[in-house]
Amino acid sequence: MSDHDHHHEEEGPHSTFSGYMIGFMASVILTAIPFWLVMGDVLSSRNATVVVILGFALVQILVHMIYFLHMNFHSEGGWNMLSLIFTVVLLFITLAGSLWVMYHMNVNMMPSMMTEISDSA
Amino acid sequence: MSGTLRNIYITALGALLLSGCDTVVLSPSGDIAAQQASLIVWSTILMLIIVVPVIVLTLLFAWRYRASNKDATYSPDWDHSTSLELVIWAAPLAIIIALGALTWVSTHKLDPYRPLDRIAEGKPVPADVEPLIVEVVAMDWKWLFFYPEEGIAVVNELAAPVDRPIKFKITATTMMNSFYIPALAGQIYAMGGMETQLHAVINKAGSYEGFSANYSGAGFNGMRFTFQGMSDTDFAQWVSRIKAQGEPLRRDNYKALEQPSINNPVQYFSAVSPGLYDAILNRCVDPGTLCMRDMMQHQGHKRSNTGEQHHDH
Amino acid sequence: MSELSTLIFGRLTWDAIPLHDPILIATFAVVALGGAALLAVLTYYKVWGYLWSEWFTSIDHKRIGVMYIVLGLIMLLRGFADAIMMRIHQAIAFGDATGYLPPDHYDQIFTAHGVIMIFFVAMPFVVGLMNYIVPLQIGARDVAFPFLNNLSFWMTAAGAGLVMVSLFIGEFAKSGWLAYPPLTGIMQSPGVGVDYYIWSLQIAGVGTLLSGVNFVVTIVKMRAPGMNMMKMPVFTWTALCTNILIVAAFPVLTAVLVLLSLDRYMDMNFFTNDLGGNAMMYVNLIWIWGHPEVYILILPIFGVFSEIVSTYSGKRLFGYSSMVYATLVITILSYLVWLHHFFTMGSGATVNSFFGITTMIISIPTGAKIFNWLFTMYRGRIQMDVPMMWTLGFMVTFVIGGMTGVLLAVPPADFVLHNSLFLIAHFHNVIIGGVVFGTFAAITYWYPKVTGYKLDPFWGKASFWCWLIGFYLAFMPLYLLGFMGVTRRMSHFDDPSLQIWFQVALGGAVLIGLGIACFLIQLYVSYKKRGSLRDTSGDPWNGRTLEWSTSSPPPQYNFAFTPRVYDLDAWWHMKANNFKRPTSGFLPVHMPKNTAAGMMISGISAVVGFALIWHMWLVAGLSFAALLVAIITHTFNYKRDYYIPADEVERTEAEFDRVRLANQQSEVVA
Amino acid sequence: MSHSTATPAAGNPEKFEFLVTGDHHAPNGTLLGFWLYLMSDCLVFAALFATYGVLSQNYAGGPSGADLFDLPLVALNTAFLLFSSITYGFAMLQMQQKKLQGTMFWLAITGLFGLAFLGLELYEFYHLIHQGAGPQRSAFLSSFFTLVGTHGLHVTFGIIWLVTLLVQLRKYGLTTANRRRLFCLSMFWHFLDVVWIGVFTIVYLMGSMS
Repeated sequence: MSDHDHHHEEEGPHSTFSGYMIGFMASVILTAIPFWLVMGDVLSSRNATVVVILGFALVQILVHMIYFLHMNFHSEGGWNMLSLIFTVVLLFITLAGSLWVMYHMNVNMMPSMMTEISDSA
Repeated sequence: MSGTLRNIYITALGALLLSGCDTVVLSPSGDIAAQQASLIVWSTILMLIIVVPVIVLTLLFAWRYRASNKDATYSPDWDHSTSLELVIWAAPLAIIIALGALTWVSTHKLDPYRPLDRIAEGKPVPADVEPLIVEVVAMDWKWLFFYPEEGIAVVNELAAPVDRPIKFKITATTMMNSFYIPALAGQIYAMGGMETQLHAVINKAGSYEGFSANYSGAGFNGMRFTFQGMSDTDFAQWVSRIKAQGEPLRRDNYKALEQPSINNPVQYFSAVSPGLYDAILNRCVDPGTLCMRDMMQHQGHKRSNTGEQHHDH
Repeated sequence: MSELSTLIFGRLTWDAIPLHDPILIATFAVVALGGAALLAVLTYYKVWGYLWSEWFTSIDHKRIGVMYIVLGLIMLLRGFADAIMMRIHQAIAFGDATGYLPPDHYDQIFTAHGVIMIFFVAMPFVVGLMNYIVPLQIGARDVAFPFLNNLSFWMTAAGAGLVMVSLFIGEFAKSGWLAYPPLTGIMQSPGVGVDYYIWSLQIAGVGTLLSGVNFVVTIVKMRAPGMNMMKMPVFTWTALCTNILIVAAFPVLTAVLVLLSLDRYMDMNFFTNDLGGNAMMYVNLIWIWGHPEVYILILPIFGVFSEIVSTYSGKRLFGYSSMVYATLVITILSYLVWLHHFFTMGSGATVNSFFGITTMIISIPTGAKIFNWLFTMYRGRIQMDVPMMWTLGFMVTFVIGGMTGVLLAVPPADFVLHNSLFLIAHFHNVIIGGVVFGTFAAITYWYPKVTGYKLDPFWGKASFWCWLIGFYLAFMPLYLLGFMGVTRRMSHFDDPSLQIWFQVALGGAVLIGLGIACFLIQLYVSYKKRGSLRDTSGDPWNGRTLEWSTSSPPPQYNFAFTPRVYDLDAWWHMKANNFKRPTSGFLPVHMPKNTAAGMMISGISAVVGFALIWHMWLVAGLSFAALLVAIITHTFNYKRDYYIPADEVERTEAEFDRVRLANQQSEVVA
Repeated sequence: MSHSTATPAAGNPEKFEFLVTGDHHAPNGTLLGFWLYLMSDCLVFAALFATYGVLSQNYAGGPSGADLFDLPLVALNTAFLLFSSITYGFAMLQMQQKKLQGTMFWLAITGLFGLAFLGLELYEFYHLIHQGAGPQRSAFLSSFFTLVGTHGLHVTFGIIWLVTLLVQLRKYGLTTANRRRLFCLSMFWHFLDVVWIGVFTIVYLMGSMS
């Protein structure tokens, strides 16, 4: 997108009809399958279902990022992508960190409940 | 320069610390706290290896390269030296590696949840000695201690025999407090509906201060108690004295005790209705309330494997 | 009370005015009289119009920067008043003496002290410095979003205003500065104190967040041509990292305060003891914000010291690139250490040691920075001016604070030192020794740039020595008391042997008070002597970065021509290569227009906050609607800029040249 | 090192062009700024997701997700949001072709889908509260209502913004400023989709599994 150096007017990414349609069709499919998996109780293992639907969510987020939010490595001189990567890292730290910390605290501090949970597991 | 004055001050401070008349944190009477104190001293020494040169060099350079000193070399464009940069990053790194190793080991060794394996340096816990169990409840604003084996309870007074490991199980009624006896061991938080643990041992008979270290509202200041290290016979006497002097603690008079109070005097309870501590921990002292322990089982639907659920998120 | 008046006034009644507390009444009287006197003076000299059009509605980053610093100074006086009241109270409340503050009031004071000092003193100082300096250092005419900048300032001011109001209407939180539940739950704190806490931080937090976005974009987008990332001045680098931290950390504060408000206002169960709530989650989340916050405060100050050391040593900064990498490493690592604030809460040994070790790792880049300053001084020509004295004071003090900080990062050591006065001494050691010393250094360093005259060095030195000695007297005893097992937030002591240390600490606090007084005197004396302290060159310290290439104070548009950058020390390089100021060819300058919308929106936000604090649902609803209308109306304003005509630019530049050259000649003659 | 250019040989000063003569306009930062705002918003949601993750098993004896969630309803709601995304895309395509009417038409459709989404969500909330499963019932429900409600609140503000923008488009046409605003709202709208993917996967689908 080198042309926005030339005329000041044109800002933001250029989008195409086919781009939007690909994104839309992909996200419809990527939404439908997880719903089907859960509502139809397709996979016998709960854990497998969780992993699969999380995978679908991840792919769908990527699809949205690319086709709807027009993410690439060039927009705004790469700063958009850099800030996104930084945010994802922090997202991971916040989520994984909180869950890790709080899980340990719960294990340590709610012994009565945790025994039952580990019994049943 | 500011340095001279400060050096005098630091020396004075150091002398005070060493004399250690009342720096209980650095000269405690329990083995756990003693290990923590020596950890403080060693970490400080490790860090001083780098801190002292920095302070000295700061003052030295400031003096040596003052503008009025025309003898000193002046190289206005000198701004890089790879070998120096290596030292600059490597020296703190080395210290931190040493300190990190020390931290990893000591954190695991001095984990409050870990049962003791020694009662003092070179003195392992005798095989036949079971730890004394004390159940601690931080209340608004007083401490309630249950001795389940002795069947007694005490408010704002704690005692334990010397050289016998103690296992504290700690919870709270409402506020978050921190259970801390500096002479015995480090602190740990007391929180409602949760149970923390602390393993410690007292090595010297005497009377020590215990308190809440975490601010918990209006009566926080008065949440203090005495902790007494006693010989076995004194401890037995203390228990029988409580049994003789106290009244029984039942669920009904517990409700009265639960009312907030400030600077609560010491109270003795000769007997305790069974399961009271567990009921406090599970927040079901009031008859008819569902215990937290049971809430997990009584979900509105049938779930076979709660455990798996928990690990998923 | 009738239903209507409840709807309008909520729980606000005449009882909310603390008539029972003589200290507060006296304070109120002083504030009211002082305020009335100030208003009268302003009216007498007819400066309202000037203040309104040149300052309050200004969207010039320089004016906004100054207003931030002034806000910080005013709040410093309030925060320090709280501090000295605590010190006096603790120095006398022994044995039978209960001290002069009722416990209820004392608990509010230590909470207010912490909140004010962090949010309304340190933050405005840091943001104000960045506001003034960053656009000048990168050769820009303003920030990326000038209106947002004005709005950010007024939102911060509105938050500060709410805290001040809590002094006289109702109460402030009695919970400690981070307001841990369950103590701050509605059952345990039914009053308005916690609500004041929540809403003042939320409103100020919006301002801070907007200003963070603003500065990241400014630094990323608006650098002068030629200034690539590795030619950016260190202060700008640290400002960039700080603002990234702001954008990434403040949302978590916003979220966690929302959750606490939902617990309080809608009886939800996030942090309650019952129905599945978990108070530890609050502690966890607030420290995910809280730890980066510490670095938000200290990073720009590291930048300040880098500029000062290099300027006053007459030398390039040693190890520029390792300085930059150190800053980046600190930025990332500051997100990986939050648990060290609650080692004692009972997480396992593995979790504790992980966070302990990550904390220690931060000290490596920080150590590298200290060494870099050290070797910048090495083989320099150090002018021992006041900013350099602050810097030396900082370097010596900060390493001690850093050391005690690393000590606290060792979990078993933290078990015995957490919540003790040792901890208090540690963070005052880094915040006073770092942020405060740095702010004073920065103010002294850039003062001629802002006002056109230097600060009087005598009173500056007096202030420095008072602060330095005062700091050691006030906080070294606290380290010692920490070793004696004395905890924070105590309002009364039984052990008389401790009293002497509190008295020493009080002496230190009084000395710090003298330091503040000296600083205020310095401002006054310098103003009086501004004729002889005048800086006509725009470059009084033989500076190195672009801000010194403008006149003092800089013209509204900063640079008549955008500079081109070839070297890290751009201005130094320009001077070394016989830079000549142009005298012709000026063009009209495109500038943003002033607006009152920022004040308006923030004012209404403060009303929304106040109404919510007092449960005035009707007022809250109406003012919230008004807020939306005000924002939407503002978006309909499409004409936000104007041009400064070329001949005006030419006149301004010519005048600067005339004064500068005339003065140079007179110096040569003399 | 950067200082290699610093000091040319004395006596022979290198010629440097120190000033940008002519008009220098810094590039506009609105889109980057708005993107950064979205990133910070993302972290608000991160905190809410983390809270939900920690508290999602704390039913306190009350109903769980499997008892409450109505997946067909959620699927319908997801469809509304997906449709609103593609219609916003159409609006952007119309904007690129400088067609004001078309842009406004598709924007209005987007707004209607947004309203349908909100209506359904409010219906769900009303239904849950009616069943005694309100946000006060348990920590799980508190975190559920807050997470989903915060997303809904964003959609609400998106709709208010959309309406404002429609008025502005009508009044001022597809000016540079308005096109920039359309871009920003587009990012906002698609960002809300991304958050919703997280919500329906982690909250609804994973919560409904038995």
